[in-house]
This record gives sequence, structure tokens and C-alpha cells, in this order.
Amino acid sequence: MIRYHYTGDGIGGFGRFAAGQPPAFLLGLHRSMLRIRRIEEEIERRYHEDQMKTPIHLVIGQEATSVGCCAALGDTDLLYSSHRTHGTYLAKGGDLKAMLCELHCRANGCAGSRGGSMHLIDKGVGLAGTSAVVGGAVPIATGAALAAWMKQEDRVIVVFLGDATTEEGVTSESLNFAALKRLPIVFFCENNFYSVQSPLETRQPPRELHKWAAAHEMPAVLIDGVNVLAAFEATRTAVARAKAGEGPSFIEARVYRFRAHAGAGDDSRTGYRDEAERQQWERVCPVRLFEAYLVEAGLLNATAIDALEHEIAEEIADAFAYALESPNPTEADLYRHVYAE
Amino acid sequence: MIRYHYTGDGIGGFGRFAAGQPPAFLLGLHRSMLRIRRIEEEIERRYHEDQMKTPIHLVIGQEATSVGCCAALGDTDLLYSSHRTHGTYLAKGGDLKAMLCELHCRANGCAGSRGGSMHLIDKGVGLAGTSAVVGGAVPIATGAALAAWMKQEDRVIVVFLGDATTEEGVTSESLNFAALKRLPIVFFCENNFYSVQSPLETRQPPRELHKWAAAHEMPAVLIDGVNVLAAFEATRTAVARAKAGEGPSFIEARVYRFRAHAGAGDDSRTGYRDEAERQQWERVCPVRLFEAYLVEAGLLNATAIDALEHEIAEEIADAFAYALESPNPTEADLYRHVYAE
Amino acid sequence: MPWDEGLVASLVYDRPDPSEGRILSYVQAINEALVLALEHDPSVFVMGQGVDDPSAMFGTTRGLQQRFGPARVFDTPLSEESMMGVAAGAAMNGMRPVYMHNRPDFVLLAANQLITHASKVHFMDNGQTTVPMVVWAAIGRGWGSGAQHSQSIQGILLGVPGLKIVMPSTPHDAKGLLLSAILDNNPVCVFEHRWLMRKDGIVPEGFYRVPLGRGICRRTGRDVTIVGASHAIELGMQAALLLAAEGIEAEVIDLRTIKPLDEGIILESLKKTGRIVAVDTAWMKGGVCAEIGCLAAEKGYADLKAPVARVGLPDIPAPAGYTLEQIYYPDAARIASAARALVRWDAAPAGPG
Amino acid sequence: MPWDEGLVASLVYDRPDPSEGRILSYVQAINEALVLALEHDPSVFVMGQGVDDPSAMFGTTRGLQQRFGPARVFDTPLSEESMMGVAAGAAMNGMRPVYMHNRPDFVLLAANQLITHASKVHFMDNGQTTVPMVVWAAIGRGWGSGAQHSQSIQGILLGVPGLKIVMPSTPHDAKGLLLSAILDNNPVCVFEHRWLMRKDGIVPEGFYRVPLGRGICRRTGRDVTIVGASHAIELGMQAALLLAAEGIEAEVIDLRTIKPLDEGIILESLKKTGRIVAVDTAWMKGGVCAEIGCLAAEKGYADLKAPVARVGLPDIPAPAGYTLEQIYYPDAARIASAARALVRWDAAPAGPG
Ligand SMILES: Cc1ncc(C[n+]2csc(CCOP(=O)(O)OP(=O)(O)O)c2C)c(N)n1
Ligand SMILES: Cc1ncc(C[n+]2csc(CCOP(=O)(O)OP(=O)(O)O)c2C)c(N)n1
Ligand SMILES: [Mg+2]
Ligand SMILES: [Mg+2]
Repeated sequence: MIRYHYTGDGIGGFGRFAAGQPPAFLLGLHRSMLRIRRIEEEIERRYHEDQMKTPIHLVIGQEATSVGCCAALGDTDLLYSSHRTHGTYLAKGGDLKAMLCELHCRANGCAGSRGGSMHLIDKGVGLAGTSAVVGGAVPIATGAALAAWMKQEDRVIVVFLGDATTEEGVTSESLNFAALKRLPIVFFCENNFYSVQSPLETRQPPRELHKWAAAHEMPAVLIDGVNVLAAFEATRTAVARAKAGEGPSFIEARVYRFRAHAGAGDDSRTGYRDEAERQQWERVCPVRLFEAYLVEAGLLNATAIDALEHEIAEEIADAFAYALESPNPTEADLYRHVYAE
Repeated sequence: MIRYHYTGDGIGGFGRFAAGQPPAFLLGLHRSMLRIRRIEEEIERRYHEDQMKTPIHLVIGQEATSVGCCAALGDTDLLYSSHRTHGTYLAKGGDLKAMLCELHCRANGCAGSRGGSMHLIDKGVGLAGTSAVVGGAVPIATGAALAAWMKQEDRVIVVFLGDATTEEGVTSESLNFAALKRLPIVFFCENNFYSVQSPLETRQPPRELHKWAAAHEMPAVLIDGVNVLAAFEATRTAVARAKAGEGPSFIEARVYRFRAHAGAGDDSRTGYRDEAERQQWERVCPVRLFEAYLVEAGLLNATAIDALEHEIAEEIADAFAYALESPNPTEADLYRHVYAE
Repeated sequence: MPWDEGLVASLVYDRPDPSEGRILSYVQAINEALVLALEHDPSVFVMGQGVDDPSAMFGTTRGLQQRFGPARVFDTPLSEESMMGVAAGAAMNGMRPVYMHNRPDFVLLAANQLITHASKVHFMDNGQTTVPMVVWAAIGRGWGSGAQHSQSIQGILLGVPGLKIVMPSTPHDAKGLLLSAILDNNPVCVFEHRWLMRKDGIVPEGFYRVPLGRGICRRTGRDVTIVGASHAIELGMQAALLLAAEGIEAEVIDLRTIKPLDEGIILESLKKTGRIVAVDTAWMKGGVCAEIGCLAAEKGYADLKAPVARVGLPDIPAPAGYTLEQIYYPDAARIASAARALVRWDAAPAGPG
Repeated sequence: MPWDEGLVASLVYDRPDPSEGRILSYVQAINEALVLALEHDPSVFVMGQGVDDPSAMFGTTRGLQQRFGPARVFDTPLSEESMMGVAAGAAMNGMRPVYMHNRPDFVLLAANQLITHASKVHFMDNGQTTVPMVVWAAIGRGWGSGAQHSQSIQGILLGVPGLKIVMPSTPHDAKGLLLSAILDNNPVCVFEHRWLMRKDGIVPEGFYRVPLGRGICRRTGRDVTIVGASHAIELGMQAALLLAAEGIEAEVIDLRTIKPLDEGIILESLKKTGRIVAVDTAWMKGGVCAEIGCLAAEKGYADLKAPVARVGLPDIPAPAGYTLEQIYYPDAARIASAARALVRWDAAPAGPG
């Protein structure tokens, strides 16, 4: 039984947003999504080798949200996210080598091996923080927005949250505070209908998340989360609003993760969701759908795709090799940074 | 400057609800409100004598909500409330002597002097629990409703909460859970516009509390909280719904407390609210307004009111005398009930 | 939370002797306790994020919903604070909830309901209401669980009046203590350890209880007392073997319940050995180790022949990386070396003190 | 929260000698620290429920909003968990929030953000982010504050790595420690005690810091060490007077910061006296008293001449009623009697141990 149907416009949904966008921009989005997909697949492929002794929460199937959103952000805009970090990290421009080193628990990982996959960080590109506690990053991002507002910085804060994160009281509290103070923040909710293996219907009454968010007095929209351009456009609108001092926004993007909540491979066969449900969503794979659109639009062809795949594969191979050769931390590292000076 | 205006229909608001109600019922409501008012006034008058070494949160000005709500409840229905307990305790039928003994820290207080004014309890009449932590009682009441539902008891749970309590994330969480499970519970929100001395506008964006509640997927209504019949009617509707298995409801009642948040006397002159604001609301004093209505309707006259006042005054004098003569707890009491057997 | 499955599966435990009785894994023992409790008393119910999903809370809740229905075994919204209050409210009204968490870290979201409400209601209302509820959680360790998924919070909760805290170390006790916890009329935290989940042990069939508040001597010895609970006892027993090889006989006391604390068993052992190493899965500072160490110096001072020692976590958050994890977490060798130092202390009284 | 004003106003403290310097009340000292910090650094801001209202957080925030504006001194929604996260997030981005609470009990609503986020971020991201924030709260006692408005939570938080905890006992320290806390680059909890609020003391003008992590000897003595912080020191000093009348000279060590703990000053005093009474405003079990007692037996064992003793709260929630409050809370006499027992212990070594 399919519980959660895809209700977007599929490939037909791109046209309305693409008009007027420079080809390089569109191709860049595609490249970014494809790159994330291939990185995730390689992590998945190698995970059983146990070199990456860290939990992983793959974003395969959810690339469009990170990529679309980050395309609307500048370097000084900050992004916070949850345990599911890979997509936002890479889309915001996070360093791949530092990420893979972190996954391999190396001293030169982006968090010195002390964070692991759930705590990717790259402050240089504004990937400012993550929390492995559901909802943990939401008020922290709100505080970052408060800081930006107090310092009158021209900066927007975006925080990614899952559908289940709206059940944490702190999210309601944070929406209220952001609306009260008209803070420059965008709450970007990836509704993938599941929390680990729990479907939305066992956790919330039938309701639309964005309408619940709207009751906290902020614009809240629903978008097709497999449509990278929709994610871009919604974020751009929200960012403009925030920068104009008009306060926070909430975006609900309906997406689907093709793999298990954590670890490698899909686990639909355990029965918590129907394979047919996943397959339905795989038919609107955000990467292939956009690729098909670009091919149709004449912006991409098989040769270009091949070249791209090749380039990405090389980068990934290099980065893995680099990670595996990188040094482990030493005992002295453990005692560092318990307290700041 | 008056921040929060009275927007109800004043004395004109009773007629629509009173039709068909037996006079004895209407007079009972009046008596109950007047009794609470007089008890509160006596507590207030004697508070400076320091015999009641406990915080007090008077409900003077907010009698209509407790009384109207409780009139729609049966003995087996349970009521939970916050720190502001006196009104619900008395309206639900709580024992006055046990209450005053508790306020006087006596061994025979309703909580053996271990709770104080913020923890009045009378399980015999369904005043089942209170919390001095804002929001603390909300999930507990929700759990009581879960128990009632699981045990298929014909019982409704009501929890009183203040406007600020809607800011606590746990309230959002509890509304969600109650709606999800369709629990037999009524969230009765007394919106008195203040949290201690903080006005609503410094805590929430301009919004209507009941609309926020409705976003959790339950019927949510706004009523005139100085109108005891409106409180009764709204509760009756919600109770019927709950007993029919249709789930929770939320009631926002706009009320005003005439005294300080805690302690005796009003503190408007400190400047956090305008005396004119309080005076405006005092003009629609829930007790006097309803009294005037009953007099107009020919159900009450000066002689009857005098007799009532006299009877209430005697009861109160007796109860205070009783409390002052009651024994203090002893050391052995301290060690009791840390753990249940 | 399947990521650490591999790690836990790779741990090697001694296989119990099947002639001594029925062998169950730790997970099966918990599952059996839940089944018995649900059968035994219609007021018992089980709630928690994912208790009805295929992972079944590490397997401990496997089959329960099928058997007892979705009203008595149910998944929850991700709302820890409210769900803790819901459990308390249900317990205050005749039910016996078992509220299960993947990790103790998530219990901290509900600190207010647990510490300031559930644990205090019975006292505050003069004994009129009881709050018979179980808060269950499995402590994480290793495989990058990191600072936010590895916390042992028993030390944080140790001071909270009205609360009981149980930390089993064997499948036998996991079952018997959980049954006692469910039947207890107070809020009881049961902290399991992720690393014990695959451990096998002799587990009697049917209903039995291991009493709360009573420790047990796992190994007798005359030279030094190693005292703690849960996975720390696993390490303590290994340490005792290392020490025995050197001729040092360690007594190992498994507290099983750390609140109420079985002071008698600790002090009695100390009377015999005169030396004590307090071990714990949590931070050493201000927690279980500190309480035991202080107790020894307060009520067992006359018996002490050496300083007290503690072996737990340093005052540092858990790192996520594998290399640092190996340094961060104490092992049997570290416990043994603490014990050894105490035994040698006699010889050199000006030494480690 | 005006209900206990009368109680606190009725407390009698020794009047300091005005020839020694300027006299300020405890509340004024805190207010002055906040003014200085807000003046000194534009990144400092003050938030909390009612900080801008006429009660002004017991008076400590009086006038701040008028002077520094509503952007830097503001009231909050009643959303402790989120506000703690907001403070942490602002701190992570260049600000220095001071988040004030009427009572430590309310900090427990934010345990997750405080314990699992603010205290760990700097470690988790390898030192890239600092979280310079102050969490301020005033411990309640008496006048029916009861189980939910009187909790001292320093023992609960003592084990949390990455956190600092400050508990001043004098107006001088309240100012100097708060300034240090605000300037510190870590989350620092400052727990004041409601009963100290009206105490007067000599408070230097202008900017000065009392260093975090360093205790101070308030009274020298050779016979027994009384060690603790905050209002417990007030009682400890009174106890020392009672003891002095009997010829027992108590040394009183005011820790001022309980995390990081000044182990040196405790062990040094112990070397001299050989006896130690750990005092605290919180529960004795598994908290500050336990940590100090364990420390003494661990690192000061060779100096101990008697068992360690602790005087704090029993393992019971706070009652609300006046009569029971008098029994529940320890006073100077109880500290004195614990100290006396230790001094007499020499004479009867088989005694209280
Ligand atoms: C407070 C808390 N409770 C439970 C968990 C365990 N957990 C980790 S991820 C997750 C699912 C969260 O679902 P959602 O917010 O929808 O994000 P998604 O994983 O679907 O991206 C859960 C329950 C946690 N990390 N934190
Ligand atoms: C969690 C928590 N935060 C702060 C307080 C202090 N406090 C006690 S009553 C109160 C006001 C609550 O306002 P509201 O919910 O509107 O109820 P009202 O007092 O107006 O009836 C506050 C802030 C508290 N008791 N608990
Ligand atoms: Mg999800
Ligand atoms: Mg209010």
C-alpha cells in the first residue's frame, strides 16, 4: 500500500521556474545534485568495509532540496542542519575531502574526527552547525539569526529540519520567537514522511505541516521537493523577505529518501513502507528528472553527461584515497577543546 | 494606554446562553463565583499577617472560567491546572477547609502542607493535579486522558492553562498527541494577556491563540471569558465531543486578573500595565456582571444577595478559624512518601 | 538506529553453560519481561519512538504490538517532554507505562517532566498519587555515536529524590529487574547498555523479580572491591581476571540498582578488602563513582586501607572518531591498573594519595 | 515572583564596615556587573522572562533596558528550551548572551540544549566554535517555594563536561564572578541564592574579575575544613563561630566555582586540618558534596584523620510547608555538629565511621 503519493508535476514542473535562468545556472544545479548522488553512492558502496566507523544518513533521493536551497544562498548566509548532513554540506560548498576524512575518523576531518557524519561542519562556506538530536539545531539557528539581526549583518540563516522535527516542542517555540522578532531565518522542512521507520500518520493527525507552521505567523509554503528549481525559487523568495527585514518563512518540501533511515541500502523490505511507494518516488528521482528536463531543453546531452560523470568519479576516487591516507588523531587531541580558552 | 481591550458583549452576552437554563442552575453559578471572590478577598486581606507562608496566585477577575467550565463537568471528570489553582479547586468542589489548611501549612492541608497554594488537590472531586511549572500539567493531563481512553472510562479531562503556556513547546506537543489519538481532553486556555508582568505582545507575534491551537487539528473556539455561561457552553460542547470519542478541543477565554500575578493587591501602578486597562475590565467584572444580569432577569434581589453574602462570610470565617487551629506537621511527616510502597 | 549493529554483533562474550538452564540473549530477556508484564497486568503498556517498527528497539519490543495490539504498544510522536508527561499522567491514573528510548540522551529533553514532575508528585501531594512508570533507554558507546548519542545520564539523575535507577548487567537481571521496575509504584529509569544487547545468559522461564535496591556479589575476593553496574561490571569482571593472574583477588559487586543504592553491600565488601574502585559507564565527576567514593570515606572510613579510586569517563564529551573512542573509554586494563595501585599503596603510603 | 520578598527582607546579615569600602547589596552588585558588561562589550546582551519588568529579576536587571535598549535587554516568550538554544546560537555567532531565570528549576526545561548542545559544541567541532554564554538563575528556599521552585541543580550539572558552574556567596564575588562568566568563552551557569539577595558587602567600583575555578579561604582554622559555596558558606561561617566558642577552629573554604573545581585549595586545607565537611545547598547524594567527599578520599586520603562528612539536603523533595521547611533545610547548627563529630572522632576511632 502506498501511503505517501507523489503529488507534484514531475518533469512538467520545471518549465515555470526555468524561464530566464541562464543555462550555466541550470547546469550547475544538475552537476551539484549528480555529484551528491555519486558521493552518497560511493559512501554507501564502501560502508560495509567498516573504514567509516560512523553512522551515515544518506540523502539519496533528497538532493533537490539541499541543492535548490543552497543555490539561493550566498557564502555569508549560514546553514544549520540535523543528523542528515551530507546534502546540505556538499550543496553549500563544503569540502569533500574534509567530509570524507571526518567519515573515516581522521585527524584532518572537518571536525577532527570528533563529530562524525552527523556533525559535518565547514564554517568557511557557512555550514555552521549540525545536531544529532532531532530539533537541536532549530533554536540554535534561530539564535544565529538573532545574532545576525543584532549585528545588522546582511545575512540569512537557513535551518533544515525533517517532518518529525515539527513534533518537537522546541520547533514551535522557535517559530514563535522568530516570528515575534522578525528574524532573518528560513525554516526549510524536508518532509520525507518518515522518522526512522515511523510514518507520519502514527505521529501526527492528518494535517499539512506548512499550515501548522503558518499558525506561528509566518509565510509557509508547500513545494515539490523533487523539483530543484522549486526549492531554489521558494528559498529565494524567503531570503528576499528575510533580507528586507520582514522576518522568517517556512518551506515544506515533500521529498522521499530512497535508502534506509541510516546505514547503507534500502530497508523497505522490512515492511515499514511499501517497496511500491519507494519505486513510485524513484520514478521522479530528482537527479534524473532534472537531467531529463535539461536534455529535453537541449542544454545537456549524453556526451556532456559522460564527461561530467567521469569528472565526478575522479574527484570522488581522489577524495577517498586522500581520506584513507590521512592520519588518525592522537591521545593529545582528546584533551583539546573541552573548554575554550 | 490600554493594550488589551474587552471585546465581548458584556451583560448583553448572557441572554443567548441563558435561555432554557433552570434558575437554580444560574443562581448556582452566581453563588459559586461570588464564593470564590469572597474567599480570595479574605485570603488577600489576611495575607500580610504571614500565617499563610505560601505563594498565592489569586483568581479575582477570572472566576467565570473556572465556574462555567466546572459546571459542565461531572464528579468523575478530572481537572488539572497550573499555579493559579484556587478557582478551579473551588469550582470543581474542592474542600475549602483543606485548602485553607494547606495555605496555612498545616498537616491536614489538602497536600499535608507539602504542596502549598500552587499544588491544591482534591482527588475526591476530580481536582487531580497541578503543577507550579508553567506547562507542566498539560502533558500530564493528556496522559490522564490517554488512561481514560485506554480504560474506556466515561470521563473527560480538562486542563487549565494560561496564555503564556501556549509558548511552552510541550503544549504544542501535547495538542498534537491529543489530536493524533483523539483523546477525551479539553484544553481550557485562560488568556489574561500577561505572564507575570510580561504582556502577550512581548512574547508572541500578533496572532490569536485559538487559531494557533486549531492548527494542531482540533476545534478551537474563542469565548468571552467574563461570561460564565459562555464558558459553560463551550465546555459542554467540548465535553460532548470528547465523550463521543471525537477527540480534543481547545477553548480560548479572554479574561483579566484584577490583582498582581502573585501575592496580595494589584501592582498595575508599577507600570507594566495601565490602571485604565484594569479598570476597563473591572467594569465587566464577571461576578457583578452576572449578578446584574440575574437581578435584571428577576432571579435575584438585594435581600437574596445579602443572605448569600452572609452565608458565604460565615463559611469563610469558620474555615479560617479551623485552619488556624489545625496542627502543624511533624518531622516524621517529612520522611513519608518520598517513595511509594 | 542500526548503524552500530555491526559493532555490537562483533563483541565476543563467554557462552554460558546450557546445562545450567535456558540461554537467552539480553535482548530476548527484555522482550520476555515485557511480554510477561503485558500479559500479567492490563494496565501495563509500552510506548516509544519506533517500538512497533521492524527494528523493534534493538529487538526488545519485537512482536509486542502484534500480540497486544496498537493501543497497548505504540509508537510516539517525536515529543520527548510531552510523552514523558503523558506517561506520568497515565501512571497517575492507574496505568503502568513503559516508555522506551533509543538513547538516554533523549531522556534529557524530558528532564523537567522526569525530575520536577514524575519523581516528585507522590511526595508533593502527600502520597495521594503514585506514578508507577518505567523510563527505559540504552546507553550508546562507540561507532561514532559521539557526544550526543553516548551519554550515560545516571550520574545526572542520581541526586533526584523520588526516582529509582536500575542498570542491569546480565540477561537474567535485565528481565528480573525490568519486571520489578514495572511493578514498582515509582518512576524507575532502566538504563541498559548497547554493548550488552547481544550477551547471552541463563534466564529462568516465567515470572521472577530481582529486587530493586539490592546489589549482588559477582566474584569474591579479599584484596580490593570493584563496584559498579551495567557494562562497567562486564569490564570489572575482566579486570578481576587480569588481577587474579597477578595474585590479586578482586571482589566484584554489581549494584544492579544505583538508586536506591545498596550501601550495605558496598560497606560490607569494603570491610573485607579495605580498598575500593568505583566503576561506571558515565563521567566520574559528581556521579555514581563520586557517590560511592564519598560513601566509602563517610561510612566506611575505618575500613579503608588506601585511597578510593574511580574509573569512568574523564570530564570530556564523547568523541565520535574511532581512535579517540579507544582512548576515551576505560577498559578492563584500566580498572585493573587502578585496583593494582590501591593494593600497592600499602607498601608506599606516601604514594598515589 | 514577589511572594518571598518578605521572607528575604526579614533575613539579618552583619553590616559590613563602611570604612573598608563602598557597600552594595548583592542585588546591586549583580546589577552593576551587568551594566559594566553591557557597556564594555556591544556583543553582551541580557534576556530572560521578565528582565525588563518592574520586578526586574529581583532587581538585578533594574534600569538595563532603559539604558541599553530593548534589542540588548529583552523579555522572552515562555520557551526555556528554545531560548537556551537561541542563546547558544547567538553565542556561537559572536554574541555574549546572559540568559536569566527566576529559578534553576526552569533551566531543567532546557537540559537538552544546555547539556547536549551548548556544553559540547566547542568540543564536537574541534574548537571551531565557541559558546560564550551565561545561564543565570536564583535558587529558591522557603516560603512555600516547594518541590518545584527550590531546586539546586548544580549537582545535576556537575558531571557535564564543557560547562562551568559558579556560585557566589558575597556581593563582591557576585559582581566579579559574573563579569568573569560573561567574559569566559564557555557556557557558564551562575547560580545565585535567593537568600543572599539582600546581603550587603564591600564592592569595589568599576571593572574587576574574580577568576573562575579558584576558591578562597574565608576563615582559617586548624581543626576541620568546611567547604562549599553560595549560601552554604553563609551557614558555614555561622557554624565556624559556634565551633569557635567550643574551641574548635574551623577553616572555611568558599569554592566560588564548583566546576571547574578548585581541588588544590580543598586538598591544601585538608592537609592542615585532616577533616572535611562538604556543605551544599543541594541534595547530598551524587552532587557537590559527594564529589568533594570522594576527592578527599581519592587525592587527600593520606591527610584524612576522620571520615568525610556532608551537610546538604536529604534525598527528599523540598516540602512547601513552613514547619517541614525548617526541618528539611540544614542550618549552621547542623554543620557545626557534623564538624564536631569529626573532631571527636579521633578520640573514638570506632565511632561514627
Ligand atoms: C530528540 C531525538 N529523538 C530521537 C532521535 C532518534 N532519531 C534520529 S533521526 C530521527 C528521525 C527524525 O525524523 P525527521 O525529523 O523526519 O528527519 P529525517 O530523518 O526523516 O530526515 C530520529 C527519531 C534523535 N536523534 N533525537
Ligand atoms: C517553566 C516555567 N517558567 C517560568 C515560570 C515562572 N512563572 C510562574 S507563573 C508564570 C506566568 C505564566 O503565565 P500564564 O501561563 O499566562 O498564566 P497566568 O499566570 O497568567 O495565569 C511564570 C512565567 C514557571 N513557573 N515555570
Ligand atoms: Mg522525516
Ligand atoms: Mg496569563
